[in-house]
Amino acid sequence: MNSEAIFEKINGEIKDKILEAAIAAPRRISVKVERGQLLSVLAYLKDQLQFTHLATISGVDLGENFEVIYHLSNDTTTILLRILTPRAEPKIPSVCQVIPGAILYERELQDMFGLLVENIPDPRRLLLCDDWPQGQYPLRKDWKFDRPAEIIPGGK
Amino acid sequence: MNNKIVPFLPELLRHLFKKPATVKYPFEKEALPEGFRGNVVCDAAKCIGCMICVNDCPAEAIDIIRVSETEKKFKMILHNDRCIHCAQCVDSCPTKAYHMDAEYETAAFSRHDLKIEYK
Amino acid sequence: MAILKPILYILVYPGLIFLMVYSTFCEWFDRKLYARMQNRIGPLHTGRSGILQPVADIIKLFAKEDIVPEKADKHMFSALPVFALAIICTTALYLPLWHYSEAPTFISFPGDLIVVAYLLTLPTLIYFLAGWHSNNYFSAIGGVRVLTMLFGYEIPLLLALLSPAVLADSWRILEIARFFQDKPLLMLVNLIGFFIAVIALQAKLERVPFDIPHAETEIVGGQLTEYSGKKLAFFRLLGDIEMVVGAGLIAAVFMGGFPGGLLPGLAWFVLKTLFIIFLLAAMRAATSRIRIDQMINFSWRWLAPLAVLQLFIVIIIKGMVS
Amino acid sequence: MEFKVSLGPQHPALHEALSLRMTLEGEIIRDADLKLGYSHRGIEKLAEERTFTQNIYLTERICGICSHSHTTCFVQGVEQLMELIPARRGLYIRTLIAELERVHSHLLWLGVAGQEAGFESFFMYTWRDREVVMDILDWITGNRVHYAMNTFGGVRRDIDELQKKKILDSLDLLTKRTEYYLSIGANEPTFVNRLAGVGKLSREDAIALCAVGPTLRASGVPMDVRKDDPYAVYNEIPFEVCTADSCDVLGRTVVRVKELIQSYKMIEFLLKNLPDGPFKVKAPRKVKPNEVYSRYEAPRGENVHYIKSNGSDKPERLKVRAPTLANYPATIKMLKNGFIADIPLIFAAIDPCICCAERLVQLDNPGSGESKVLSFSQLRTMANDHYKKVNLMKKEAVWPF
Repeated sequence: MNSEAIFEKINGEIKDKILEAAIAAPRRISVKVERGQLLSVLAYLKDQLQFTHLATISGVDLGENFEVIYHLSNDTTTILLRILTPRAEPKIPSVCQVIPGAILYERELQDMFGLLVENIPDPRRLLLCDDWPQGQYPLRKDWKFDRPAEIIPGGK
Repeated sequence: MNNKIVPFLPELLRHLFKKPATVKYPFEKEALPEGFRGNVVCDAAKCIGCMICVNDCPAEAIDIIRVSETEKKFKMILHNDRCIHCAQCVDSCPTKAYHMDAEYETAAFSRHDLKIEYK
Repeated sequence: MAILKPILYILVYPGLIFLMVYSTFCEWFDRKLYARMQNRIGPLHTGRSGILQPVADIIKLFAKEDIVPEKADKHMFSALPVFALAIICTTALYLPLWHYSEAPTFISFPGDLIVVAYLLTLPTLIYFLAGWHSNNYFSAIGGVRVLTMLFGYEIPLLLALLSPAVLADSWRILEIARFFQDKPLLMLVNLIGFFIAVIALQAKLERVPFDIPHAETEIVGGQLTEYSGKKLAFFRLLGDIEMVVGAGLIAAVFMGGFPGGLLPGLAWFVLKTLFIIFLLAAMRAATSRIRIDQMINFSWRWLAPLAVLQLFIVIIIKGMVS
Repeated sequence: MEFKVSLGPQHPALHEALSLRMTLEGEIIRDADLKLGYSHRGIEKLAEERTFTQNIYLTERICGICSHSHTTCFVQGVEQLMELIPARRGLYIRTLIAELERVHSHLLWLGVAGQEAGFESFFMYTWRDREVVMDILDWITGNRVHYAMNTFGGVRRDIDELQKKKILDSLDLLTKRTEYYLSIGANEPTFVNRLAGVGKLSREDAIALCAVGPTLRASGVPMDVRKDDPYAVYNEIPFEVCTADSCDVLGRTVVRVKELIQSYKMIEFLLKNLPDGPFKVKAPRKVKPNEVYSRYEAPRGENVHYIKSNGSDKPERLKVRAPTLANYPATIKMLKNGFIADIPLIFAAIDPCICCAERLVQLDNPGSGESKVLSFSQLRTMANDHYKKVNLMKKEAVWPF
């Protein structure tokens, strides 16, 4: 099944669950869904269209909202399944019950963007060190790190 | 499974009487390939101070400081201690002022010794 | 003068100094062979083609900081390396390399084969104790593996050493050696036993494929993880001397001893032990480390039955010969 | 009796820092847990402050072994954003380097597998022959590890006839040696016994845990980005996706050796069909606001870059997912109920590249964001102070035996 057929199928069968769908580039379909519909759309894609491989979850800081993109692929097409979550209430549902391999990516999102992943099986920190201060999320756009001037030891 | 007994042994015994593959490095040196990316060398006479290399350098290893506003005088500092030897400056320079030499033993006792100033 | 002679025996010729010089030479030989089989150079700089490298390594270790872990049993931790070295040097005195007929070893008595086999087991026990008293997870795992392996290779080794003894009808290394020297053809009977003994010796020395107790990619340094400085140097020396003693024992029992006068006897000793070390080095180069369960399986499924088979062959041959 | 052992962050089996916490029962692992972040360098954040040109070299430094993978993945994504069609000769050379890199990475892996299993001779021989590929790469790119060949619109250096001939000559030797190593790997009983049946990962688990690369293909799933989502010139090259059904470390070894042989064929094809013409085209400096999702089959598995541009010469967001991170959940699954002796092999079988998987700046003082330079004596006092504290804690600890 090529990407056009998949696109037709998505537009036909789960039209009511998605906000919009488009073919962004060859073999790439972009699908926007509501936060609440994420799990059902994901389950549909996995069971009906064999999108079993979750490559990664990308977070993007859009200012007012965070965009979370689930990169799913099967043997012909990649779907960029995206949801928006407001900055004031950064919550996303955990997809581990549908795709168990998502756990590390969700933990990374929690570390880097401060998104609260609901029902995550393992909420510990993944990448940041244990004494990293609370409330500092490095990949948010308002987190700035001013590099201090480099001091080379043994200066003349 | 068609397991043989110690199938690796013939190869090992054959190499017992062969010349080792090791190169005794500080005493013997292998020939460098043509186009090896060693240290960056600048021909200061050709530099026009366009700052393209400063903007393109991924390691921030090139500084060009304008010495006086009226005359076209620059001071260029090449931080060889930060250089990652990618040769992007060689590609970017519009007047071909840079080239790479074949030096690869670049250790120094202090990072300050690696700085080169051109005027 | 009568007292001086034994002291010279213990300290100089078949004793400490000779052993240390020869064992470091053997380590160099082993390392060089291993390297050349892998198309490398091996030790190169210290001395002529790196011959002094093992000595340099040991001197370096003696100069290093000697750390005793806080949680370790300090007395045992410090005493074990010395004990081990003393035991293995004592074992070396039983090897008949001094002179064959009149003064073959410093001390020789009927049944010394059993004593040597027993003394060779003790360093293994000390390895276990060293691992256990280090109070470290990796050391403890390594120590337990040492003991587990002991149950694997010890019995095939004993059975293998038993068969030439049965054939020669003696428990004295010296007499076994003399027997095979008189009838060199009978050495061929023990060929299976010889290979079993070499494999078991490899296991005893904890070298690839049997370096399971101190497999560095699994449990860091195994039983020796916490050892450093002088104590580690002692253990290294122990390993080298154990290799010489093991090789000497196998050479004496299976390969017809060391005949001739003083110097030729020594020359035979060197030749035969170097041949066995060559076999050990080739085995080390040609195999990969096996798992502890596979090792036990291997020694009970293959080594032990083969050793028993060897014993049967020897008994039959003995009946035919006499 | 259960006890917990921590492997790493420094451990001889791990070539990079990573902490593996295991619950052991004798020699058997009952539970395993990973702690990452020891070599996190913040490349994703750093990339947002760099221009696209600078980012080529930044992405190259995500990994030392598969440096070409990350640049290619990044460069082909940015080329799509720029709506730039790269030069065909440039694409061929890019693919050639990618395949040479796969050869060098897989030969390296063979050696590492040998070393982890204690088979040092195998390690020495494979690494000696790997030098052949390294020399070729050195010769055509100017460096052994960081090739710096990619640029927007093609590659930075051309290949001449002499180089072509030299590569073709070396291929014969490499093919012969690879077949020899396959026969050794399949026949040496101690080695086979260490690999076969170790680290089982069923097909269902491999799919559910989103494993990638040879780990997934050894579980019988023919997923290969080069076939599924062809980039560069892979749609023009004939090759097969190599799989194995044994689902263990031996299967992963076989997959890699088969891929080596496929790669030799591909390199030969690429060199014989190298088109004439320019090897690069000129690229614009600024990029229109858009986004792209770029996939690449690195030697270790699927490599993913998500790039979002905002109209300037810097990316708005660069998300990198290196193959090793995707293989971690599967590794944990494989480790459970295995032997301690199998840890290095199972771990090596995913060909871990730990710094690939982690990408954040290490701040010396994360709270205030200050970076300090400490003198040696200061460091020593700090260490002494620290150990005084640690000693106090240690007294309360209970010895588990």
